[in-house]
Amino acid sequence: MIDIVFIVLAFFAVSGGLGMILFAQPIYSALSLILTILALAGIFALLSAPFLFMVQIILYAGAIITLLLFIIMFLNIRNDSLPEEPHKISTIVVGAILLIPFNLLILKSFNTLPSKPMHILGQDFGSISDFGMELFRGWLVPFELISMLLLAALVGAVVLARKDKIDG
Amino acid sequence: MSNFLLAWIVLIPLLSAVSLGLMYLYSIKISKISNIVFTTIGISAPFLSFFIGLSFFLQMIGNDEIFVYKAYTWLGVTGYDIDMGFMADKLSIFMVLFISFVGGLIHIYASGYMRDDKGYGKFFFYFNLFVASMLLLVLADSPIIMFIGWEGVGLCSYFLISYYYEDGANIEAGNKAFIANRVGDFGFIIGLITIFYYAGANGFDYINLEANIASVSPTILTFIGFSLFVGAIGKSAQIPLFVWLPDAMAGPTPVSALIHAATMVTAGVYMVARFHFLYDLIPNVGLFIAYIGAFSALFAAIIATKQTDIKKILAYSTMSQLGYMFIAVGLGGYSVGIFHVFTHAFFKALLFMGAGAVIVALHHEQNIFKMGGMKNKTPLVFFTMLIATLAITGIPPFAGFFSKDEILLTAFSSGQYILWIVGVVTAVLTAYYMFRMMFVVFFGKNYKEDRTIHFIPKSMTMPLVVLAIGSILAGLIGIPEVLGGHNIVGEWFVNWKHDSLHVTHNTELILMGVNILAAFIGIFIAYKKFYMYDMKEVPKFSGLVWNKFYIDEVYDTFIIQKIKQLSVFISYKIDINFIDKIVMGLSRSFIRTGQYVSRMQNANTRFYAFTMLVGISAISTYLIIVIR
Amino acid sequence: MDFGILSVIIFLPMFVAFSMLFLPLGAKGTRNAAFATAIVIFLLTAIVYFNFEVTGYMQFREHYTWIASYGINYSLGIDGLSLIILMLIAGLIPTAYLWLWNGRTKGYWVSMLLIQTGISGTLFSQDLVLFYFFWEAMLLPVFMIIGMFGTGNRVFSTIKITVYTIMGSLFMLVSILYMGVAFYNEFGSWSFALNDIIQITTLTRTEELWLFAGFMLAFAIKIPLFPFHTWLLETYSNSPTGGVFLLSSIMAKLGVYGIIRFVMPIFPELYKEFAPFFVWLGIFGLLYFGIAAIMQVNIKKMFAYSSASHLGFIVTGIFSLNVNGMTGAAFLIIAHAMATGGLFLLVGKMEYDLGIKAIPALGGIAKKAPIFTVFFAIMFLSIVGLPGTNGFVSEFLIILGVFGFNHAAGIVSALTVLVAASFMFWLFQRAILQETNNDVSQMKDLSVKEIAGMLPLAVLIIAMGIYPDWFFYKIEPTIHHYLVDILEIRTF
Amino acid sequence: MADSILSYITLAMILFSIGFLGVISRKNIFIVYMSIELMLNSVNLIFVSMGRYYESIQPQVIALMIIAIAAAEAAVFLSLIVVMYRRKRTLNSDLFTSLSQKDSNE
Repeated sequence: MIDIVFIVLAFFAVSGGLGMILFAQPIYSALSLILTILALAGIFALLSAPFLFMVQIILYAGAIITLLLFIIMFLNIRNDSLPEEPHKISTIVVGAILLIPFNLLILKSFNTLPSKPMHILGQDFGSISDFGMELFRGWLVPFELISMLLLAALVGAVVLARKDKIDG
Repeated sequence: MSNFLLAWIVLIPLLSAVSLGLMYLYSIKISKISNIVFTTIGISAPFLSFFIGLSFFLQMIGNDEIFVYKAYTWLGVTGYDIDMGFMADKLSIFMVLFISFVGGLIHIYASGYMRDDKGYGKFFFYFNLFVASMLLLVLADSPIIMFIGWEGVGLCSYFLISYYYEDGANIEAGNKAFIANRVGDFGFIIGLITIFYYAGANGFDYINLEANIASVSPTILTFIGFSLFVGAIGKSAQIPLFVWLPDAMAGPTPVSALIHAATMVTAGVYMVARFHFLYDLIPNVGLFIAYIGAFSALFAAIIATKQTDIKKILAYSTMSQLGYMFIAVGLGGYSVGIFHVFTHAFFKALLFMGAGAVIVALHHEQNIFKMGGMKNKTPLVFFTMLIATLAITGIPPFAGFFSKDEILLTAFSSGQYILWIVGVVTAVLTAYYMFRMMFVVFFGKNYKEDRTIHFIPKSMTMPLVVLAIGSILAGLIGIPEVLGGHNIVGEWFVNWKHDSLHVTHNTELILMGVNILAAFIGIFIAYKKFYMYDMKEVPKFSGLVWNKFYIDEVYDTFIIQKIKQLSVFISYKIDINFIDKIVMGLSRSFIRTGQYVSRMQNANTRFYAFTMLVGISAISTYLIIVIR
Repeated sequence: MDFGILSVIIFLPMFVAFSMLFLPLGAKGTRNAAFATAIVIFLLTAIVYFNFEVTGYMQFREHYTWIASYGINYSLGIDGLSLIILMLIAGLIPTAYLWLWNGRTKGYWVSMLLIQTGISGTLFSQDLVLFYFFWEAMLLPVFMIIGMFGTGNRVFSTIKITVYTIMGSLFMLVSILYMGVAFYNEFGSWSFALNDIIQITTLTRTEELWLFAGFMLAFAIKIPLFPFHTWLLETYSNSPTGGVFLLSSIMAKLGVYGIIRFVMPIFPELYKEFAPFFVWLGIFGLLYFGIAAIMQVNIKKMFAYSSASHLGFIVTGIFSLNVNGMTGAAFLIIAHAMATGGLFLLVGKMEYDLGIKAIPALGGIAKKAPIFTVFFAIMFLSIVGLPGTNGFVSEFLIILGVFGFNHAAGIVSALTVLVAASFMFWLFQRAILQETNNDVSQMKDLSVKEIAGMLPLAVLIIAMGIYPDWFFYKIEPTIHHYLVDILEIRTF
Repeated sequence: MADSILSYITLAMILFSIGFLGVISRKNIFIVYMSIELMLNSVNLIFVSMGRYYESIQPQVIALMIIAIAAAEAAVFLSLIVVMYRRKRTLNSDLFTSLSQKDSNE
């Protein structure tokens, strides 16, 4: 049962990814990406990470990609202003071939891990409270730093997006 | 005892030179110093040296004492020392005497000749420095110290030839002299070093060298003898390094008289005589020297017959006479050679000084075909020069006759008939060109009468008289026994190996007759051609002899220009276009690599990522293979 | 002398230089301070000289730990060879300062002071890393002085000399480090002291060859030997007077010094083995540079070639493996430094007054400036090697030494008497004596200061030619020490 | 299949490769951005699966951090895209070359 769920989710994730890099229109790519992200969220759930499952859906799909879609629409890009990409497919093929050794290497190294059952763990593992305890006990400083980073990004985004005076 | 005075023979002119030099600088920079001061100091120095030399000479009469004074260790590097030493034996004291005496006279003459010159003090500085160097050359007790003097005279010669340095040509003549001498020095210094290396085990003065020389192998000795003679060729203007001597006449006439006639050029002869212990062992080199001398004599005489510049005629005649001297010393007749050096100093200095007087009288005109009739205008000059000319021609009883006769006798008695014939032919030519000059200058009619004769001061004529007396009497110290005389020179140098003359008195007399005849033949031809010479135009000359056999041109084309081309080739072709190209090419290749690599930083992120991918792929492949 | 006199000699100029940077003194004040420093150093050097014992060994040693964990020490000392070069520095630099008296900026004087520190440090170092440190430190002020105060394409020249020299020294650095590691492997402790490094026995022949090459490359570039000389021309031609003076008269000699001080004791066998090669290379350089000098138009380039020619001769001397050649070389180091240094100062003055470096544009100087001419004549005669000047003594000894080494080489090296004469006299004719139509009216004769600076040089040149032995006796034991103890050669 | 860690890793690697291919093959700056997001996600997946494997919560925390950083990045990146699009009127990332060697020389 879980296998089937995994295969379906994996299929959606991969096809979403492929769609993302193959569509010419960014809007379609973005939608494909949402598909992938949602599929990944499901896989997170399979991996006993319910909190991340939610975060993935709410934050990633809900916020980040939505923002992306908003920007794409905001810029209102017409087809003729899209860049010409004549070598897209060939580059993908060449790149794919070049990536094979890398993938093999990673898989080979992971292959050395002893196999272990990966069934879904009980409620305790990955629950919000469990997660929160870990986050605020062991990772407090990085957490605060991330908040600073977010603040900086926010300010930076505002400054960047302000109307450019030189451009007039 | 009083040996330290030997050093003062050299030191007096040296100190005088230094003080003259400083005074001269003072006088041009700060305030003028009267010429009288320069004259007094300049002239007194050589005469003081002369008197010191004379005192040693007198002590030496009748015994074989050698005076040695070692002032200090000049160089003590290899466990034994080279001393700054002075040695007076019969040869050197003989040289000292006539150098300082003739030198002193020429100083007096120069005080008249140069009196209007702006660089009067400088001139006497060089002159005294020259005398000091020359005296050091002859008094040195080791070849290396001698070399200091040897180069010192060369340097003074350079400065004096280029004395009128405003004109580039004069300096070029000076350069030529110095470089030609340096070519000789190259040989000389090799000879020095070789002899030092092989025979200098106990010390490097002549006495030790003489003691050790026999242990050296003949090949090495030949090499040494030859190398040293190369130095003599340069200094004494023999074939093939003679080219500088005629050009050296660019200097003031007293310079030509002192340096390029009486003293410096004879240094080569002196050197060979000084190394007699060496040359005695290698007669082959001696013969070579004699042949070089003979052909130089002939060659110079031939060129002299066509010259028009009065000083150049005398220059070639000097070279010719030096050739005679080398015939003598080459054949082992050292005393004979030195005797000729001695007599030659008198009459040649006299000739130059007379020529200088004529030149001054005619407002610095040097072409003999623009002169004429000087017999009446400057009678004193005429008579003194006539004496000198007779002396050089070899008319008895003038000085040149005895010495030249002995040289030819030496050649004949050694069985070197070729040398003898060359010598006699040269004698004919000598008589011819000397009298050609005399006739044209003193009897000719080319000089335009409307020009006045420049005043010749007493200081110039008085030395002429003294030297004329010398030219008459100098020969008397070497009258051969066949004429009932007493060969003082021969006896003075009696301890030198010298083959006694294997000829009968009759042969000797016949040879004398031949010499006198040769002289008269030459005079007769000159008389026929040039007596009361009159010519409307200065003749234009051409031909091989007039152009001095194109030796200068040959040297210029085949040596000097080649070296210049090589220099350009090295500095521009090799250095700039080859070696530096490589160096700069190396650096440029870095730049180019940098530029090429920097082109990869093209701000194309995709390209960066792709490059990264290639790298990752390569590393992964490697790791897959390596990690089992 | 236990207050560290050598350290004072090294660091006093640097101290003064840095103080000058912070003190509000102008060019004049800096110059006065620099001159005072030079005089103080001269006096200190005199103290060193008179307390120097005539032996072949290191004296005035100073030793402090610098980087303890790697055995790098601040270790100083001098022997006869360093002594003469120290005398040179101490004697020549005040002269140079007197000649540079007017018209130089503060930066110029600071640079000159720093160069002096670098030179002295290089000279005294007994530790290879310390030596390397000073060797490179010496270059930085040169970089500044040429780059800021030079003429012509000065930035290019600066970069060329710096990169070229540093490239050479990097090979030396690698060699030094390699030997340090080798020492560690053999003895179990770190040391870069010269006395320790020479004890290394574990190096194979191939390794030694590479290390030898590394050292020789650094020194060959500095000297410069053929074919590493092309930086010389532009640098000499574009350097300001002070820079070219120090480069030619002192720094080039430090290359030779480096060979004697380091290469010879560390690689005695290779030194002997390659001696013929370097003798012939030196002779080749002598002729090659000498001939190249003849047709140079730029007077400084001519002297650059002339310098290179003489340095080739010096190298010939030090590789001749006998007392005569080496003593001659040591003597020529002094003689040439004095003569060429003097000449560069004179030429610098000419350039300063007239703004001309091209020989055809000169002429008639003798009339305008007789005292200048007298000094010029003395200097160039020493270069030519005329007897009675120190140039001759050294040439004679070197030829003698080389002749003892190899007769043919000795004979060829005797060509030196011709080489320098061939261009020097021609130069003297064209640039100084001969009257031309060129305007040289701006040429001034020497001032009292300049005479005061140059006179000791001229007098010494002649005195060393007339009484050379007096100058030899402090060097000779050192040379013996090198030959007998280090190269194990029987002297004569 | 879902029991093996290798399946998750394989999936992550496939997604990562797709992301990488997107970066190198596409000129559209949006898609490059999305590809990067995809790669981040695939890394997240690895983290989470390793966390599951070792039964540790920490990788999930890291994954959260990554998501937070991705959010920050999104904000900055997207505003940069807006600015650059305003300047150059294009989405072609190949034309954004103001950091190239060539330009700095000019």
